[in-house]
Amino acid sequence: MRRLMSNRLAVPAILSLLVVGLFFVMPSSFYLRVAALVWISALAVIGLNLLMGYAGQVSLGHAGFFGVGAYSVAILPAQFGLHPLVSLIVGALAAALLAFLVGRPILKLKGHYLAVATLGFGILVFMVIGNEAWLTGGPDGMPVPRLVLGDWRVRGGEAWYWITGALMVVGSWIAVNLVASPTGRALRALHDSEVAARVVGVDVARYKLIVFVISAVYASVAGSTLALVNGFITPDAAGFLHSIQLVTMVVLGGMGSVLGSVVGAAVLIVLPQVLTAFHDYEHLLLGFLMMAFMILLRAGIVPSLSAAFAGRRA
Amino acid sequence: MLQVDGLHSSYGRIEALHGVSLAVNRGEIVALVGGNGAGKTTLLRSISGVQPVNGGKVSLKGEDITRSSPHERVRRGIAQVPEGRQIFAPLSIEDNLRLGAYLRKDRKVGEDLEQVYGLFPVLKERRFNPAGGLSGGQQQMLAIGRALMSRPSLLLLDEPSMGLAPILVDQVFEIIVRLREESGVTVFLVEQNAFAALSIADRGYVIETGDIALSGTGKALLEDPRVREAYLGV
Amino acid sequence: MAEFLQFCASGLTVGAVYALVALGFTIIYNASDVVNFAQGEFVMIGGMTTVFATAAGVPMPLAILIAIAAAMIIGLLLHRLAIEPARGASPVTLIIITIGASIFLRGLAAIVFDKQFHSLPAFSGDTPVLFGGAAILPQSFWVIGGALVIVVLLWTFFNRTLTGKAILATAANRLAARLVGVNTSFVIGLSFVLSAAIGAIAGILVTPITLTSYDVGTLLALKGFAAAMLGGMGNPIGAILGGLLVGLLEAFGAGYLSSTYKDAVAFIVILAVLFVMPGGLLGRASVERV
Amino acid sequence: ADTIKIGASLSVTGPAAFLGDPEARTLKMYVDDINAAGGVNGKQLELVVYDDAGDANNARTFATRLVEDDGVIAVVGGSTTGTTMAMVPVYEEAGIPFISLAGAVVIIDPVKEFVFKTPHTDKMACEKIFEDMKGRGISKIGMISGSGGFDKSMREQCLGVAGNYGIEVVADETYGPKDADMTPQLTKIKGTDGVQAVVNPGFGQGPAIVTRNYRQLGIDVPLYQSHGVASKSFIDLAGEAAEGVRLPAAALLVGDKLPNSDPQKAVVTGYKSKYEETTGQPVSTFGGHAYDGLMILVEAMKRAGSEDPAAIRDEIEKTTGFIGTGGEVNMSATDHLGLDLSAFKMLEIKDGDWTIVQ
Amino acid sequence: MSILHVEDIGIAFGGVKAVDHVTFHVEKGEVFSIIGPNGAGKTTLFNLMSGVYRPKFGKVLLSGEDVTGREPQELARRGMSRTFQNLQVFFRMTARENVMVGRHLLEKRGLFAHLFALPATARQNRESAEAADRFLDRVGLAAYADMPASAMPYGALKRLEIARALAAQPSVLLLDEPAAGCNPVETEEIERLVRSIADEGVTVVLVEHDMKMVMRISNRIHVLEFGRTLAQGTSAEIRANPKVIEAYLGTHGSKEASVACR
Ligand SMILES: Nc1ncnc2c1ncn2[C@@H]1O[C@H](COP(=O)(O)OP(=O)(O)OP(=O)(O)O)[C@@H](O)[C@H]1O
Ligand SMILES: Nc1ncnc2c1ncn2[C@@H]1O[C@H](COP(=O)(O)OP(=O)(O)OP(=O)(O)O)[C@@H](O)[C@H]1O
Ligand SMILES: [Mg+2]
Ligand SMILES: [Mg+2]
Repeated sequence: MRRLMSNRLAVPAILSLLVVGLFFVMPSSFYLRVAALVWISALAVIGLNLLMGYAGQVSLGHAGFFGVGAYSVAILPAQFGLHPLVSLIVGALAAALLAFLVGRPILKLKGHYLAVATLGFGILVFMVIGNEAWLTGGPDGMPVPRLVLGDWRVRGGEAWYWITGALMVVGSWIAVNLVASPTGRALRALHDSEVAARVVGVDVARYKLIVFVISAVYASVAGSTLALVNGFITPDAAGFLHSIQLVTMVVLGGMGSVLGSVVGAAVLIVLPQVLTAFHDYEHLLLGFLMMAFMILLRAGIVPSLSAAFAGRRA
Repeated sequence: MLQVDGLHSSYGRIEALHGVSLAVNRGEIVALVGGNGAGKTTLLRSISGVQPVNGGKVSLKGEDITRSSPHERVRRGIAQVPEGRQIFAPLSIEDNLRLGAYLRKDRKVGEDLEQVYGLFPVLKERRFNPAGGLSGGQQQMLAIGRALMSRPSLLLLDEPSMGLAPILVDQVFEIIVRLREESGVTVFLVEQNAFAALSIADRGYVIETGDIALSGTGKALLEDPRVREAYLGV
Repeated sequence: MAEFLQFCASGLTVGAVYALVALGFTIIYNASDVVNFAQGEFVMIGGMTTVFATAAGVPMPLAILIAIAAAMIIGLLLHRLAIEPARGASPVTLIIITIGASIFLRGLAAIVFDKQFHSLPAFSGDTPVLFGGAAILPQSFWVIGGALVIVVLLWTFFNRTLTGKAILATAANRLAARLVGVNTSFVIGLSFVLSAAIGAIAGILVTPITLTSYDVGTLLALKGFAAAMLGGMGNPIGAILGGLLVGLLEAFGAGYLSSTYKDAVAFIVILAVLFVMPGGLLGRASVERV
Repeated sequence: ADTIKIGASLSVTGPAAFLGDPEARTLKMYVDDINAAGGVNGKQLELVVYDDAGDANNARTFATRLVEDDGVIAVVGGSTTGTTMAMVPVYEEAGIPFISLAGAVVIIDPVKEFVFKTPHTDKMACEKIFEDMKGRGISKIGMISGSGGFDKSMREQCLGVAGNYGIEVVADETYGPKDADMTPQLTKIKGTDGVQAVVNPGFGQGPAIVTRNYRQLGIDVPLYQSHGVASKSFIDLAGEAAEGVRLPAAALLVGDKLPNSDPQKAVVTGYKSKYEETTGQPVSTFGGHAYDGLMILVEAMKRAGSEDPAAIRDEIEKTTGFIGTGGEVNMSATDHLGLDLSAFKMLEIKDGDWTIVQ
Repeated sequence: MSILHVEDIGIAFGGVKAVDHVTFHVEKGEVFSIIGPNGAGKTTLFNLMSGVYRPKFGKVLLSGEDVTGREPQELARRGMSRTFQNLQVFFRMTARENVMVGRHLLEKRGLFAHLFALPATARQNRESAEAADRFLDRVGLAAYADMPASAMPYGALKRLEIARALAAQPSVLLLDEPAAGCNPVETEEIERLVRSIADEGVTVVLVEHDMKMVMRISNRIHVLEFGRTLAQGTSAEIRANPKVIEAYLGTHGSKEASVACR
C-alpha cells in the first residue's frame, strides 16, 4: 500500500479510476455537469498548486488567466473564424505569453506583496474584459460557439464529463511528472530557501517564471473548457472572487498535493449544491464548513488525512 | 529547584525523550551533554513549556508545572536561551532586550539593560538597529542578554557558546559562573563544548537518544572514560 | 483649479475610507502575519449595527457604542473559536479561515439584518463646505480626522508600549515570544479585538458617505489590502499613506484620465511602486541574514 | 406527480441581491398564496429556488439542475442579463418555458422559442426619458453610468436611441459598482459645456451616491435616474438630494396615486400592500417583475390545462390583456415581452415621495 | 595562478562597514581559513564571494575570471559552492532530496522531458538519488536519507548542508562554521571530512570558531576585525600573533589553538 502510494503514477491512476467509476453512479446529467465542473476547476487548481503549493508563490490573480482562456474560445471563433480547439491552444499560448511578460517583474515580489501584485494583475484583466464590450460583450457576457470535432457536435453532460475528466487526469499526470523531476525539486527548493537554491545553481527567477507560465496554461485551458461546456461566458470567470476561490481550493485540498487539488475543487463545487437545501443559511454554513475544515485538517484535507491514516497504521 | 520525572516527548510518531529524569538544585550549575539528536533541545523546550509532553512531570520549586503555559513558567522565573538564537529579527536590539523583561513589573529594567550592554558593548552601539542585521555571534549575544533581562531564577541555556568567538566563549562561561555567584541564579546548561561546560558545572548529565545515560559531578564526568571518548575526544 | 481641489477632496475622502480599513489589517498582520480577509466584515458590522440600533430607537451615541462592542465581541469570538483552535497552522491556512469567516459573517448579516442598502445621517449635516470652489461634505472631515486619530494612537501603541512590541514580537517569532513570557494567544486575541474595533469605527464613520449593506465588506477589504500593501504592510503610517494614495489615484484617474479605468490606474501605480520598492512605500526591507 | 414543480434561479445574494432578494420573496409569497387557494389545475405548486449569486456559471449549473434533477416544467427568472443568457441554451434545449426577470433587450430580441421576460427593456426606459427631455426642450445631456451589466446595457441602448430624439450625449462617465464617491465624474460633467440634463443608468447604491454628490456639487440641471432605482429605498438613501429627480418606472410605485379608473390600480396596490406587510420592507418594481412572471405562467398553465411545457409555452405566448405590476402585457410570436411605452410612467420625487409627471 | 582572488573588496550596511578593503587569494587545493571576532565580516565576505551580496567596491576573480557581482547561480556554474551559518535547508524535503537539489547543475534539465516523464527523466532521478545517497553517506547521514529535514536535529542539518554543497561537485567550497553545534568528537569527524575534501583537490575556504580544528587543518589563515584584515599567515604565525590573541583568541582560544598542534 505504502509503495503504491509513493509511486508517482498512483495519483493519476486513482483519478482515472475515480472518473470512470463515478460515471456509473451518476443519476442524472445534472450530476455529470457538476462532476465536469469539478474536473475543470481541479485542472486549474492543480496548476495553481504547482505554483503555490510546490514553489510557494501566491497568485490572487489566476482567474485572469482562466478568463483569457475562456474568452479566447469565445472571441477567436467569432472574430477570426478559428476552430474552437485552435482557439483553445491560441488562448493557452496567449496566457503563457501574458504570464511570461508580467511574471518577470511580479515574481520578484514576495509573500503578501506578490499577492497584491497578482491581485492587481487579475483585476486589470477583469476590467478589460468587463469594459471592452465591443469585443467581449461586457459584463453581460458573450456566447461561445459549440465545439465541433469532425462531424461530432460535442454536447450533453456525458461527452463533457469524459472530455473534462480526461483533461484533468492528463493535467494531474503532467503535474506529478513535473514534481518528481529535477525541475520539481528546484521549485520545491526555492520555496524553502531561495538563497540556498541559488547557490547550488538554481536560476530562481527563471524557475519561478517557468512554473508561473505552466500554471497560467493550466488555468487558461480550464477556462477554455468551461466556456465550451457552458456555451456562454461572463467576466465573473476572470473575477477576483474566482481567484480567491481557486486559492481556497488549493489550500483546502492541501498545498503541494495533486490529489488534494481535486478534492479541494470537489468540496467547493459540490458543497454549495448540497447547501442549497438550507436556503437562507447557505452562506452561513459554507463559511462555517470552510472554517471547520481548515481547523480540523489544517494542512489541507488530503495531507492531513493521509498523515492521520499513516499515524494509525504505525 | 527543577525536578524532571520520567519525561516523555514526541514529534508526531517519533518519541524523542523516553522518560528523562533529572534534578537541578537551587544555585547549582548543571550541564547536559549529548550528541546530535540526543534530545537536549527537546528537553529544554519541554521544561519551558513550548514542547508538548506525553508523560512525566516537571516541577519547579516543588510545584508541578507540567501543565503550565510558557508565560506562566516565565513568570515563575524560567528563562531560556534557545537553540538557533530565535531573536525578533525585525525589532530593534533594544526592543529585543526589553521584551526579555516583558513580565517584569519593577523599575530596574533600565539598569539591567545597561548591564547587558556592559557585557556586550556591540549591542549598545547598534541598539536602535533591527536585530536581524546582526552577525551570527552577535545574535547569540543578544539571545543571552535577552534571557538575562528577565532576572530568571532558573536559566536554561541551549548551546550558548555556539557561533561565539573563542574570546567570548570564555567570557560567557565567566558570566554564567558570576551570575550564580552574585545573584544565585540556577543554571541548566546544554553544551557541545563539553569540556568547558563540565568544568564550570557542579554536576552533569549525559543524554543519549532520549535517555539519561550517565550522571555525576562535573569533575567525575570529565574523568569518566566513556565521556572522554564519546564527547571530549581526547 | 476648483476641479483639481474637488478631485483632491474626493480622493482624500475615499482614501481615508481605505486607510481605515488598511489600519485594521495592520494590527492582526502585526501579531500573526495573517491578512484577515474578514476585516471588511468588521466595517460592515459597525455600519449595519449602528443603522439597525438607531432604527430601533437607540440614540446615536449609544448605538455607536453598541456597534463597536458588537464588532469587538465578534472579533474575540473569531479568535477564540476559529483562529485559536487552529494554533500552529500556517498563515495560509489561517487566511483561508478568515475567508471562511467573512463568508460566514456576511451570511449571518444577511439573516440578522437584511440585504438592503442603508444609510446613516451625517454627523454634522449635509451642507457642503466650499473650499476654493470645491464642495466638501462635512462627513469627509470626520472620516479623515478619524483615520488620523487612529493612526496616531496605533503608532504610539506599537512604538511606545511594551504590549505593542509584544504584538510585533509575536509575529516576528512566535516561539521566542512565548519563551520571553508573552501570552501569544492573548496577544493575538487582543489584536483581533482591536482590529474589529477599528473596523467598526471605520464602518460608522463612512456609512453616511458610502452607504452600507451586508456585503460591503468584500470590496473594502480588497481596496484596504491593496492600500496596506502599497504603504508597506504592518506600518500604520504606511496604511494611511497607502489608503490616501489609492483614493487620490482613483479620483484623479477618474477626473483626468478615464473613469472606466480608474481602478486600473490605481493598480497600475501600485504595481509600479512595488516593482521599485518591493516592500511598499514605508515597509522596511526585511533583513534576513544567511 | 401530485405537485407541479416550477423553478427559479435568482441572484439572491451577491452584487445583484438588490434584484434577486425581492424576486425570491415575491415568488415564495405568491406560490404559498396560490397553494392556499387550491393550487393550479387542482394541484399544488412546488417552487424550487436557487441562489446563483449573480454568477453566470452558477446559474447555468442551477438551470441544468432544475431541468435534469428537479424536473421543473417552467422557470421564472434569471435576475440579471448575464445569468439569464447563460441559462437560455439549457431551457431552449430542454424545451422548458423560461420567463426572465432581467432587463436587457437581447433576451427577447431576437425572439427565442421558450424565452420570455417581464421587465420593460432598458431601451424603453431610455426612450421614456428622452421623450420627457424632449418635452422640456433638452438636447444636450451628460450621462453617468455604473460598470455593471444593467448599467452598461442601458447606457448602450440610450446612446443608440438618443439620436432619434434629437439628443446629443456630450459627456459620458462611468463608476464602479461599489464606488463611494462620484464627485470626480460629476465634476467633469459639470465642467462640460452645454449640459442641460444628466442621466444615470444604474441600480444599487451607486445612483443614490450619484444623487447626493450631484447636490453636493450644486449641479442645477435636471437629473434623471433609471427604472433600476424604482424603490422607496432610493429616496431614503439619497435623502433630500433626491428632490426633483425624475425616472421612468412602472405604476407600482404610485399605485395609490393612480386614478381609480386605471385598470392597474387594483393589481399594484394589492401587490404592494401584501409585499410590504409580509416582508416589512419597501416594495420595489423588481419583486413586481417576479409577480408578473409567476402570474403569467400560472394563467398560461390554467389555460393549457396541462403540465406539458410545450403547451404552457404556447399559452404564455398567447398572453393578452394581462394586467401586471409592469403594465398591460400583450405577447405574440414576435414579441415575448408584450409591454409598450405606455407601461412606463415618468415619476418625479417631491417631498420625499413619488409623483406622476403628467 | 590562484583559484580564488579577492581584491580590495568592501560593503557597508547603513553606517557599518561590514567588509572594508579586504584582499587575499586562495590557491588551488588548499584549506584557507578566515577567522575573526563576531561581527568581523566573515559571513559577509562569504556572501560577497558567492554573489549573494554585490560588493560596493573591489573585485572577485574565480579561476582568473572576473565574477564580481555575478548571480550565485552563475558562480555555482563556475564551480563555487557553499554552506550557511544560518541554516538554509529545504525543510519540506527529505535529506536525500535536499542533496539531490545540490546536483541541479549536473542534471539534465529539459522541461519537456520533465513534463512528460520521458525515460531520460527517470534515469536522471535515479542517478541523482544514487549520488545523493553517496554524499549523505560521506557526511554520515545515510540513516537520515528519508527523513524530512524539518525533523532532523541541528547538528545533522549542518552536515546536510555540506553534503548538498558537495553534491554540486564544486572546485571551491565555502564552509561557514561547519562545526557549530557539534561536540569535540563530532567536530573531529567534520575535520576529517574537510580534510578528505581538500585532498580530492577541492579548494576549501573555511570560517570556524573552533580553534583546534582551524589550526590543525588550515594551510593559511586570514584574520579579520571590524571588516579589515588584521593578520594573515600560517597557523603557527597566527597563533602567536599578540593582536590576534587579544582581539580574538583570548586565553581559552590560545589554549585550544596550542593544544591543536601538539
Ligand atoms: N520538529 C521535529 N520533528 C520531528 N522530529 C524532530 C523534530 N525536532 C527534533 N526531532 C527529533 O528529535 C530528536 C531529538 O532532537 P533534539 O533537537 O532535541 O536533539 P539535540 O540533542 O538538541 O541535538 P543537537 O545537538 O543537534 O542540537 C532527534 O532524533 C530529532 O530527529
Ligand atoms: N544585511 C545586513 N544588515 C545590517 N548589518 C549587517 C548585514 N550584514 C552584515 N551586517 C553587519 O556587518 C557586520 C559583519 O557581519 P558578519 O555576519 O559578516 O560577521 P561574522 O564575521 O560572520 O560574525 P560571526 O562570527 O558572529 O558570524 C556585523 O556588524 C553585522 O551586523
Ligand atoms: Mg539541540
Ligand atoms: Mg558569521
